Amino acid sequence: MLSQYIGVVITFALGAVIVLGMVSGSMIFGARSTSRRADKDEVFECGNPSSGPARGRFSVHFYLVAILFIVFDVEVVFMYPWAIVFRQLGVPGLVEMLTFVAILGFGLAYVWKRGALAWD
Amino acid sequence: MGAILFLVLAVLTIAAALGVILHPNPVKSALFLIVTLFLLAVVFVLLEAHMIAALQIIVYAGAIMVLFVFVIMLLNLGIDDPDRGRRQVVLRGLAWLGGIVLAVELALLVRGGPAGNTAAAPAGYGGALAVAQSLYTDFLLPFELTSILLLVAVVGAVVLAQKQRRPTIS
Amino acid sequence: MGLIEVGIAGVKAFAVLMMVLNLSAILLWVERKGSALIQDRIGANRANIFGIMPFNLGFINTLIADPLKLLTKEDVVPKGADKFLHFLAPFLAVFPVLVTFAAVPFGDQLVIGDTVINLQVADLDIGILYVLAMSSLAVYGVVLGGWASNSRWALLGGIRGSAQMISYEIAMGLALIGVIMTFGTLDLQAIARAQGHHFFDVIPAWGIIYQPLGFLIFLIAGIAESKRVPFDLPEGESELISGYFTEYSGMKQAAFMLSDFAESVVVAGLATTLFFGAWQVPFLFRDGFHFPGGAIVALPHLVVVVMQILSFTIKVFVLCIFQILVRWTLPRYRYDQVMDLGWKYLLPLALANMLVTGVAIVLLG
Amino acid sequence: MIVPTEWVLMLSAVLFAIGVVGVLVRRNIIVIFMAIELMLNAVNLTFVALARSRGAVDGQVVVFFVMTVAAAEAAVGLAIIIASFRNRTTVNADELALLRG
Repeated sequence: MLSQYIGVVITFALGAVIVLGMVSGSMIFGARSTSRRADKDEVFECGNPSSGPARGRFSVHFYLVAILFIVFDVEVVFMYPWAIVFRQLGVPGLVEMLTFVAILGFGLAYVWKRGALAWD
Repeated sequence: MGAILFLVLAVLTIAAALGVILHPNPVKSALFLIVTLFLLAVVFVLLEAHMIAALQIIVYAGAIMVLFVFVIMLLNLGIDDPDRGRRQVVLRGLAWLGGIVLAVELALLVRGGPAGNTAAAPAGYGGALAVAQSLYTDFLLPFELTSILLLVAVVGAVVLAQKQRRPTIS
Repeated sequence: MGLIEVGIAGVKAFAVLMMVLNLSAILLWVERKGSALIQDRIGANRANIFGIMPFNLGFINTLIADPLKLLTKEDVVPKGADKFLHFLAPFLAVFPVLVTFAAVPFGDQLVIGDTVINLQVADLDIGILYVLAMSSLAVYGVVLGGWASNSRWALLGGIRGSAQMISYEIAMGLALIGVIMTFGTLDLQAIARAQGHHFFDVIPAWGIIYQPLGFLIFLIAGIAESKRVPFDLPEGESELISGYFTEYSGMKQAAFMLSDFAESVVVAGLATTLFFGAWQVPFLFRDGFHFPGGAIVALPHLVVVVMQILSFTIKVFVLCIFQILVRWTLPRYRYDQVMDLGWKYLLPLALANMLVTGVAIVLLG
Repeated sequence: MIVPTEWVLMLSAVLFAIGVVGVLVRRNIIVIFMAIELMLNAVNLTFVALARSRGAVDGQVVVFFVMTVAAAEAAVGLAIIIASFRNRTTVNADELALLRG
């Protein structure tokens, strides 16, 4: 089984070489500007003068999405092995997963009701 | 072959782990941790834990670390500027000394520990089916309890994080 | 493990990577021409070799001229940007997407003499999980690209993009549960082989017959994952310029563009494998065609293998074209609508799909 | 490919010690959190190594649960950091000694 990973290793190596070559392409072959304008390396944004440094804070909503993502990701991860052995488990297996999903569904319902999913 | 591969991986993993605790910039620390987790997944593959290796990347590197990176960016954490007072230096030295002692002690403890079977793993060991069968027969109760843990986590996290109704910037 | 095996694996890996890269490049051209067609314009028509060719050679435009142009652009790193992360982000955006194809089978087996070559770079027992694991890492390219640029616009695009990607990852994962339940394995090659028979000798037993809703959810989530219209909020040209890669130029910017297209190809590849019979051709078996009426057309092994590989490539290409059609047909969502669709519609729908599948399997055996 | 269990356990020990040192030396609470994750992973490695040496798969299943706990812990822990940051605007662990009189 381990021998199958040779293919993965080779793909990784080849992929890394290709992508590295690509990303550094313009640094090697690209034009170098001769003019030394002070605003050349200013951030572009939309072409207007920069609106200031970008280390501002963000809406907590994005963070809530990430939390929900973690919790439901773990839930999904538990389902993969379950789905494989589902045919062997039969009805008890279905009941087990129903319980699991119901408890977490309760969590989703709570979050929903509380408005954490609402973007205003 | 396997042993040499492992040694290389071990050195890389330790280097990345040191990067986590040494780099002053939290974003880079998080990146080093992602590298560490990825390398550990490779070690898991070497130990024939294929399923766990994939989950390590999905759950740890792909989910938990995303949350870390989000929070670092969300709170706009700059570079860690540690107080370099004299007392701090002494404490730091003590911490490092303690850490080294701990590592040596633990290493001595496991030396000559379980010899284990050095035979090749049986076919399908550590694959999806084997793990799934064990999880849904021997570990059924912990599995169900997990859902309650996750429920508490999601409710707690939302209550804690979403105190104010209005977002700061969006 | 001999040198020959390693060599064969190397050739397969190279072929697969080239397939993804070239398909992405061709798609870029198809998209430009397709948009021109839909908007009643002529579209990209200037690429010509020193003006001596009597006509412009279609996708030569993007395959040669565009990369050459981008290659010669100046590489600008804005002031205050984190130089290393600014370099790393495009790498992290493309690399994970590119390597996902290692687990996707593009044909059955090629037998030459005594050697059996599995037409798949790595026949992993956990194939689906490998694909999901790698594509889950692509989010770092987006979030770091936005953060490292030190530009407000890029940062907003990066955070938006990553939040959107992780939201739809859940729906995507859940949509696949039904498929895994149906076939009882995570091995992509095994799933491909399981789709080889026919219902009533007529309808090919492809995954979409078992999981139509699963396919729909997977496709929507996949389009959202690759951040394409109607889900292109992170890059929305009219409000964020280019989102997280606003501050990139030259090949680095091209890498971000490529990652979007490569993601489309991966979504199409996975959808083909799971829902459209992978490399299967209807009625084609190892020794040739067996038509429902009883007619048999025997074919040599090599022809069968080539037909399988072609079948896979064509299916992937058609699904990619479909994604482009969607792009030029639907208007962009609002951000709250994107999030609502992911969490309030697709997620419960995918859960329901899973439970219905479970009940159906229990009832039908 | 055979990897001596002993070596894996030693790697795990070193990683765990690095995690401990990280918790002690760093003052940024998020980095401290990451060091804790490092320790959890060191333990996971032990589970996997011993499962391999015993030839049983149950150690791997335990890792499954450790990951779940780590996910729950990260969600709640980072929520606490966000909540406290909202009031104190710092992530320095020394300044966050809320219960000091």
